Amino acid sequence: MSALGHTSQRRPNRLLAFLGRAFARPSFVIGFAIIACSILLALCPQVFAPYDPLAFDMTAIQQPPSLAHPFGTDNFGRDVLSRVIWAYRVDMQMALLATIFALTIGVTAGAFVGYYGGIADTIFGRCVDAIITFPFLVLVIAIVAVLGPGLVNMYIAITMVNWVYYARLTRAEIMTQKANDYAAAGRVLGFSDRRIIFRHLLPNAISPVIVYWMTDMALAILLGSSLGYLGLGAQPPAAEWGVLISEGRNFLLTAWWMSLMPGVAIVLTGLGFSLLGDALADLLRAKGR
Amino acid sequence: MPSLSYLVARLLQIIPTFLLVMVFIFLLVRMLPGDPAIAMAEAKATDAQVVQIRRNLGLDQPLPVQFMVFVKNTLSGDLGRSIMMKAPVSEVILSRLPTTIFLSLYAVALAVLLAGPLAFLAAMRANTTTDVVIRGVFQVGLSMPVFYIGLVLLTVLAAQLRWFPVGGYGTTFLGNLHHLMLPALSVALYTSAIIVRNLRASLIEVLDADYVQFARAKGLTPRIVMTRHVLRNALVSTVTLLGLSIGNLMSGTLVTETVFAIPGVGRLMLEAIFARDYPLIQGLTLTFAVMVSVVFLLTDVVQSLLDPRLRKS
Amino acid sequence: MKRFLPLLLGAALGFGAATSALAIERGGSMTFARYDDSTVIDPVWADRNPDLWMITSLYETLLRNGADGAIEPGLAESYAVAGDGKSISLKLRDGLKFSDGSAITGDDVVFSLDRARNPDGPWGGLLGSVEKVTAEGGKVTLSLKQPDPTIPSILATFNTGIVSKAAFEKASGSNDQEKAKAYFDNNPVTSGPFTMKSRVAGSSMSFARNPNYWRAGEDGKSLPYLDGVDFVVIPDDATRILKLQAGEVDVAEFIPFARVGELSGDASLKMELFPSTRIIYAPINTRDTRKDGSKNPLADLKVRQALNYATDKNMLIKLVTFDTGKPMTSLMSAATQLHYGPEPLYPYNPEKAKQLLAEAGADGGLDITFTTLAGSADDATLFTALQQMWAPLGVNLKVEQVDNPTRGAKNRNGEFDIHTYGWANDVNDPAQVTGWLGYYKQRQAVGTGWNNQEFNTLFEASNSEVDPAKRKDEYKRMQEIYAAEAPLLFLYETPFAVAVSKSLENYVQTPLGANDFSEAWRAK
Amino acid sequence: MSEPRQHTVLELRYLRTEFGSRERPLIAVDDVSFSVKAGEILGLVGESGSGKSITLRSILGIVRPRGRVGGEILWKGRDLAALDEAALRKVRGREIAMIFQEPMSSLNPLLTVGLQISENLATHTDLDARARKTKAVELLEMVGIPAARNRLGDYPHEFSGGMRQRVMIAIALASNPQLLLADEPTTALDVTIQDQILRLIQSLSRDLGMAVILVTHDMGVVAQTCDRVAVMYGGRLCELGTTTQVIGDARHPYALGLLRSIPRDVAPRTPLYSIPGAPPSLSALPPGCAFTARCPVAGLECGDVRPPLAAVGQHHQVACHRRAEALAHFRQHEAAS
Repeated sequence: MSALGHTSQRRPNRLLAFLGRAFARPSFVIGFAIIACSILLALCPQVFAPYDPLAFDMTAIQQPPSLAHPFGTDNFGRDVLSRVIWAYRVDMQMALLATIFALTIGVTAGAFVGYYGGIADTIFGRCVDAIITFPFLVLVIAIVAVLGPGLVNMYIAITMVNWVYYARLTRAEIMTQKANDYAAAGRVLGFSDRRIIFRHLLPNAISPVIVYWMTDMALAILLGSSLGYLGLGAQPPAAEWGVLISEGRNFLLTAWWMSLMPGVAIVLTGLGFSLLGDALADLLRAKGR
Repeated sequence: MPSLSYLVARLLQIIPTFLLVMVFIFLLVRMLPGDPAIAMAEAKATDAQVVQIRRNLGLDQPLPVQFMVFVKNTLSGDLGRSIMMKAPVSEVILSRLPTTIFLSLYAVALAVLLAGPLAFLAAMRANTTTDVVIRGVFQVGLSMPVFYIGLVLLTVLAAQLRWFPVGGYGTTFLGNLHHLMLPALSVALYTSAIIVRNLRASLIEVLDADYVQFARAKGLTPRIVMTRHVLRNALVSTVTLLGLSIGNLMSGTLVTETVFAIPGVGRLMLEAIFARDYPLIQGLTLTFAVMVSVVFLLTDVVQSLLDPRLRKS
Repeated sequence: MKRFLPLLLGAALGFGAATSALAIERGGSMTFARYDDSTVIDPVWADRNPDLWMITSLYETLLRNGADGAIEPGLAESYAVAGDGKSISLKLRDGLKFSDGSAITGDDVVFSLDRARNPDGPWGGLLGSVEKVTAEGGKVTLSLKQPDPTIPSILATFNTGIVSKAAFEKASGSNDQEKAKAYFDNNPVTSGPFTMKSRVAGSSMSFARNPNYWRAGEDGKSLPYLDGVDFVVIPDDATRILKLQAGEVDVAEFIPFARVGELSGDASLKMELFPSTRIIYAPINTRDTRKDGSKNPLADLKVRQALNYATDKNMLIKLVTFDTGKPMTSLMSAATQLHYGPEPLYPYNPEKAKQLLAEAGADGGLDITFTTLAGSADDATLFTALQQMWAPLGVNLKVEQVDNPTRGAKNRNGEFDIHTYGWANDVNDPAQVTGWLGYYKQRQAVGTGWNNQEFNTLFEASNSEVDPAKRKDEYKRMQEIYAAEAPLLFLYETPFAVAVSKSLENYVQTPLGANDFSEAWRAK
Repeated sequence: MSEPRQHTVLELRYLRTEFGSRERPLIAVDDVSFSVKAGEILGLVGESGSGKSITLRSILGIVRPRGRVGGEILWKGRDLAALDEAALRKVRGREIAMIFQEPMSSLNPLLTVGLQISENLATHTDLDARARKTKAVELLEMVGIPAARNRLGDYPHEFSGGMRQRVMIAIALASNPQLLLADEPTTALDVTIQDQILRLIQSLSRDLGMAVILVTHDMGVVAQTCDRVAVMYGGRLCELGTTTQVIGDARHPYALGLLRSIPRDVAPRTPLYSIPGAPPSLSALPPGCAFTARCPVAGLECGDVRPPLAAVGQHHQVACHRRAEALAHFRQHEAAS
C-alpha cells in the first residue's frame, strides 16, 4: 500500500521541483514567455490594440508601416496591428478549444480501450483506422459544410476528427504502463478499474500526450488558417490570422505587410508552443519514466 | 521479413476499415447541404430540371436502396461516373493520382534530405545555439500556412528570378522535377519540421544508450558506430512518423495543388466537394483509404525489418 | 463577330473602335491561363462556364450575335420568319465544310438541332417551342408550336452549334451524353474556327486552326489568324497573374478587381475590361415567414426599398470592384436587348431609407443574416461594407459564409434572408434573364418567392409576342414593376477583367462570356 | 605462468577528468594513481558518484568530447591520454576492452549476436568472414553459452540477462585484449548468475593472463574476486591495498564505515550501521579530504589540507590525517555492540 500511497504525499513538492527544473531550461522559459504573452493579448486585446480593428478609414488605404500604423493598414484602411492583436483572441481560442475536447475525449477513450483491450480494442482500432485514413482537411471541410460555417462548428468538426490521434497515443501508453507491476499491485489491492486507470495509469501515461498537445495547438492554428483561406473558418469581419493572410495574398507586392505581419504572429505563437513541447518532452523523458 | 501470417492478418484488417469508410462517406456526402443537381448547370437549372436531374442520378431513391447500389457497384470495381467530369470515376482518378503521388514522394524525399542531416546536427549539439537555431527555422516551416509560403516562393523564385516555372506540371520526368520543386519544397518545409523534432529527440536518446558506449568502447570506426548503431535505432521510431506523414500527405496537398496549379487528386477532391459530385467524392475517399492503409502496412513492414523485436508479434 | 463598339465608360478600355490599322500578322500561337478546366465542350451537354464559353470556338451556329445585339448571318446566309410566326426558314451557305473536309449539309443541321431539343439536357428548354426541324438541300425549316420571338437569338446561341452527324454517331457511349463525352475526348470534327488538338485533364488543352472555317479575315483569307491556342489551368488568381507577369502565358482571365489598378500600370500588359452582361445582385426572401417560422420583415416592400436606398452603390463599386463596375439600372444588364433603365436604381439616400423603415414600423432594429460565398474576397468585402452602411439604420447584419451548392440549396428552399448571387446571360434575348429573375413558375423569381401576377402574365405574353415594338413595351413595363417591387438588392454590373500581354492583339471576351480567339493575332 | 603476474600493464599517474565549462569544471576524477599487473584483478570500490565508473571511461577515452582527461595513462609504456582519437581507437577493443552494467541495454537490439562479435573481429583482426564465424562460436562456448553454433543468428532479446552478460564478455574478449575494464558487470544480475559471471572473469584472467579492473559497490564481490582493492570517494582515492589488507585491516574511516555496514553474524534485528549523510555533489567538494563532512573523527586540518596517500604497510596506502583516531573509534564501537 505504501508504494502506491507514497507518491501522492510527495506530489506538491514534486511539482515544485519539476517547475524548478523546467525553468532552468532556456527553451522552456522562452516558450512559456511567448505563450503567456499570447494569452494576455488574447484576454484583453482592447488594452493593447491602438485602433478599433473594424473601423474603416477610406483616407488611409494600404499605407506602409509607419509610426501611426506600426504594421501598416489593409485595403479598408483598418490598422493591421490592431487586427493582428484582436486575432490573438480568435486564434488562441482556436488553439485551445479545437484541441482540449479532442484531448479529453481521446484520452478517456484511449485509456479505457487500452486498459480493457479485447473486442473493444479491435473495434476501436478499426474506427481509428477509418478516420485516420480519411483525408484530415477534407473531413473537416465536409463536417463544417454539414454543420454550417462559424467557429463553434469548426471546433466541433476538428474535435470529431482530432480525438483519434489522442486516443491512439493514450492507448499505446496505457498498454505499456499496464504491463508494469504497479498496475497489477492495484488490482491485487482491490482497487476499482476506474481508480487504477485514472489515479495511477494515466498520470504516468499522460506526459507524451501533453507534449503532443503542445504541438497540436500550433497545428490547430495552422488548420484554422487553412480553413480561413478556404472561407470556411472565422467569419468576417472578425480578424483571424489565416483570414488576414489570405486577404493580403492579392497584394503581396504592393502591400506586403498585410500578409507578413499575421504570418509573423502565427510563427511566433507556433514557436512558443513547440518550444514548450520540446522542453516538456526532454524534461519528462529525463524524469526516466 | 515479418511472418506471412502477420502480413495477411494486417491485409485482412484493411477490409473492415474499408467497409467502415464506405458507410461513413456515403452518409457524410448525403448530409452535405445541396446536392449535385443544384450544384450543376451553374445553378441555372429550373426547379423542374432539378427534379429531372435527381431522377437521372438515382438520388430520388430511398437511402438504403442507394447504399445497396453503391456497395454492389463498388465491390464489383465500378465506382460510377463523375457528375462534374462526366467520365468514369476510376478513369478520372487514375489520370490524376500519379501527380499527387509524385508530389507527395518528392516532398517527403526533400523533407528527409532537409531534416536528416539537420536533425543529426541538432542532436549532436543538443541545447547549444545551433540546436535552437535549427529548431527555430524549422518552426517557421511548421507554422506558416502553405498558401502563403507557396505564393512567396512563386513570386520570388519563379516569377522574378525565373529559376522555376510558375506552377503547373511537366511532361517528362525531369520536367516534373523542375515544375514540382517549389510545391514539393513548400510541403517539405512542413513535413521536415515534424521529422526534425522527432528524429532529434530519438537521436539524443540513442546517443546516450549503453550499446552506443559499448560500440565506441569496442573501438569501432565512428562511421560504423553512427550508421549501424545510432542511425538504425533512431530510424525505428521515425519510420512510423514518416509513414504517417506520407499517409496524410496523400490528401494534405489539397491547398498546395490549388496554389501551384497542379492537377492532383487533392484539388480534385475539393472541387468534387464544392460540386457535390457524390460518385467522385466516394471514389476518391475509398482510394485514399486504400492507399493510406497500404502506406501504413508498408511502414509496419519496414519497421519490423529494422526492429526484430516486432517480428514475432 | 465584329468587335464591339464601346458603349460603356469602363476605365482603361484597351482597344479601338474598328480594326486597328496595324498590319495583321498570321501564324504563331497564344497561351491562355484559365481558372478552371473544361470537362466536355459540347453544345448540348456543357453546363459549366469553362465549357460553355469555349463552345463557339469549336462549333459555329446558323446565326451569329452582331455587335449591337442584332442577329447576323452565320452558317445560314439568310433567314425568314413566316407571317403567322409559326415557322422559320434558313438558307445554308454553299460550300461549307467541317474541319475534316466533309460537307456541312441540312442533315447535320437537323441532327444538331434535334439533339439540342433533348429535354434532359440543361438547355433543352430554350427550343421548347420547336415542333419539328426539316431540311431539303440547303433549305432548313423550323416549324413551331406557337410563335416564339426568341428563336432567332437561340439559333445564334452556343447550344445550337452544328456538329457533324456522321462523325458524332461513330462515338461510343450508351446515351447521347456519354457519346458527347467520347466525341469530345477523341479530337471531334468541328465547324467553328478551331479544332481540338490535345488535352491533359485538369492541367492543359490546346486548339488548332480549322482550315475549312467559312469566315474570312481582314486580309481576305479564312480566319482564324493564329495557328493554335494553348490553355493552362491555374485556379489560384495570384498564381495566374504571376504566370502572366513571368511571360509564360499571353492572357490571364478573371483578374481580381483588387489587382486591376496595379496591372494597368504594368507596361508589358494591357488590362482589358470587356463589357459584360454580368450582374452582381442579392436576392431578398420576400415570403411572409422565414423557413424557421419566424416573421420575415423583408416581406414588407418598404423595408426592401429602404435597404436598397441605404446601400451606397458607388462606395461598393469603389471598395469591391475598384471603380471598374457601374450601378444596375434594371434587373438585366445594360448590354441586354430590350434593356430599359434610364438611371441607376435606388440612388443612395439614407434619410429616405430611415423614413421608409419608420413607415414600415421596422426602425426598432432588424436582425438580418447575409449569406455569402465562402472563399470569395469580393463577397467578404461586400458584407463588411454593408454591415457598416446599414448599422445606422438599426440593422444588425450577421454573415453566414457557405459554399456554392449550400447557397444554391438555401435559395431553392427559402432558407435565407439575403444572399449574394451573380448572373451572366447565355442568350442575347432578354427572355432568359427575365424569366430567371422574375417569372415565378420558372424559379420562383430567383428563389425570392416574389409572385407578381401582372409581371407573370406580361412575361408569358412576351414569349409569343411577334411584334417587336409590342414586345419592347412589355419588357419596359416588366422592368418598371420589378424595379419598384425590389425583390432584389440591386448592386452593380462588372466587366470581364482580363490581362493580355502587349504582343497579342484582338482577343475578345464577348458580353455573354464566350472567349473569342477567331480574330486574335500575334504581333511578331 | 607466474612471470606475467609481476609485469605492470597499466599505470595511472594523477588521472584527472573534468566536465562542464573550463571556468567552473566538475572534477569527477581527481589525481587518481594506481597500477595493474597482467593477470591481476583490481577492485575499484565506492558509492555511486565516487568517480569509479568515470575512471574506467577515462582510461578508454570514451568520456570525450564532453569530458577532458588530464594526467598520464601509461599503457605498456605509452601515454593514452596524449593519443588522438584515431590512435586511441586502435587500442580500444583490441588491447583494452570494457563491459557494462546493464545487460538489457548494452547490446544493440537490432543486430544479431554474431554480427556484434564479428564486427569487433573485423575491425581489429584480418580474419576472413568464415574464420570470424568460427572464432565467434569459440568465444561463445568459452563464456559458457550452450549450443553456441546455432545461437549466432539470434538477437539480444532472445537471451536471458545472465546469458546477455556472457555475450557481452565474449564480444569484449574477441580480439584478445590484455586489460578488461568491467563496470559493475554483475549488479543487475541475481546472486547465482552473479557468482557464475565472477568465476568466469577470474578464470579468463588467470588463463589469458588478462588484467582486470572490476568496478563495484559490493564489498562481497571484491572479497570473492579481487587480488587488490582501491577505495574511491568523491572522485579521489582514499585507500589502496591487497584485498586481505583492506578488508581485514582497513584504515580509512570511509573504508571502515563501509565494512561496518556489511551484516555480520550478530543477533537478529540489530540495526545495521550506515554512514550518516549522503554522497557529496562534485561541485561542493572541500579542498581537503572529501569525506570530512561525514567523517566521525574529522579534525580541523582535514577540510583544508588534502591528505596524501601514505604507506601503512607493504603495498597498503591510506589517504587520511587521523588514521589512529579512526581505528580507535571503529574498534571501540565494534567491542561495544
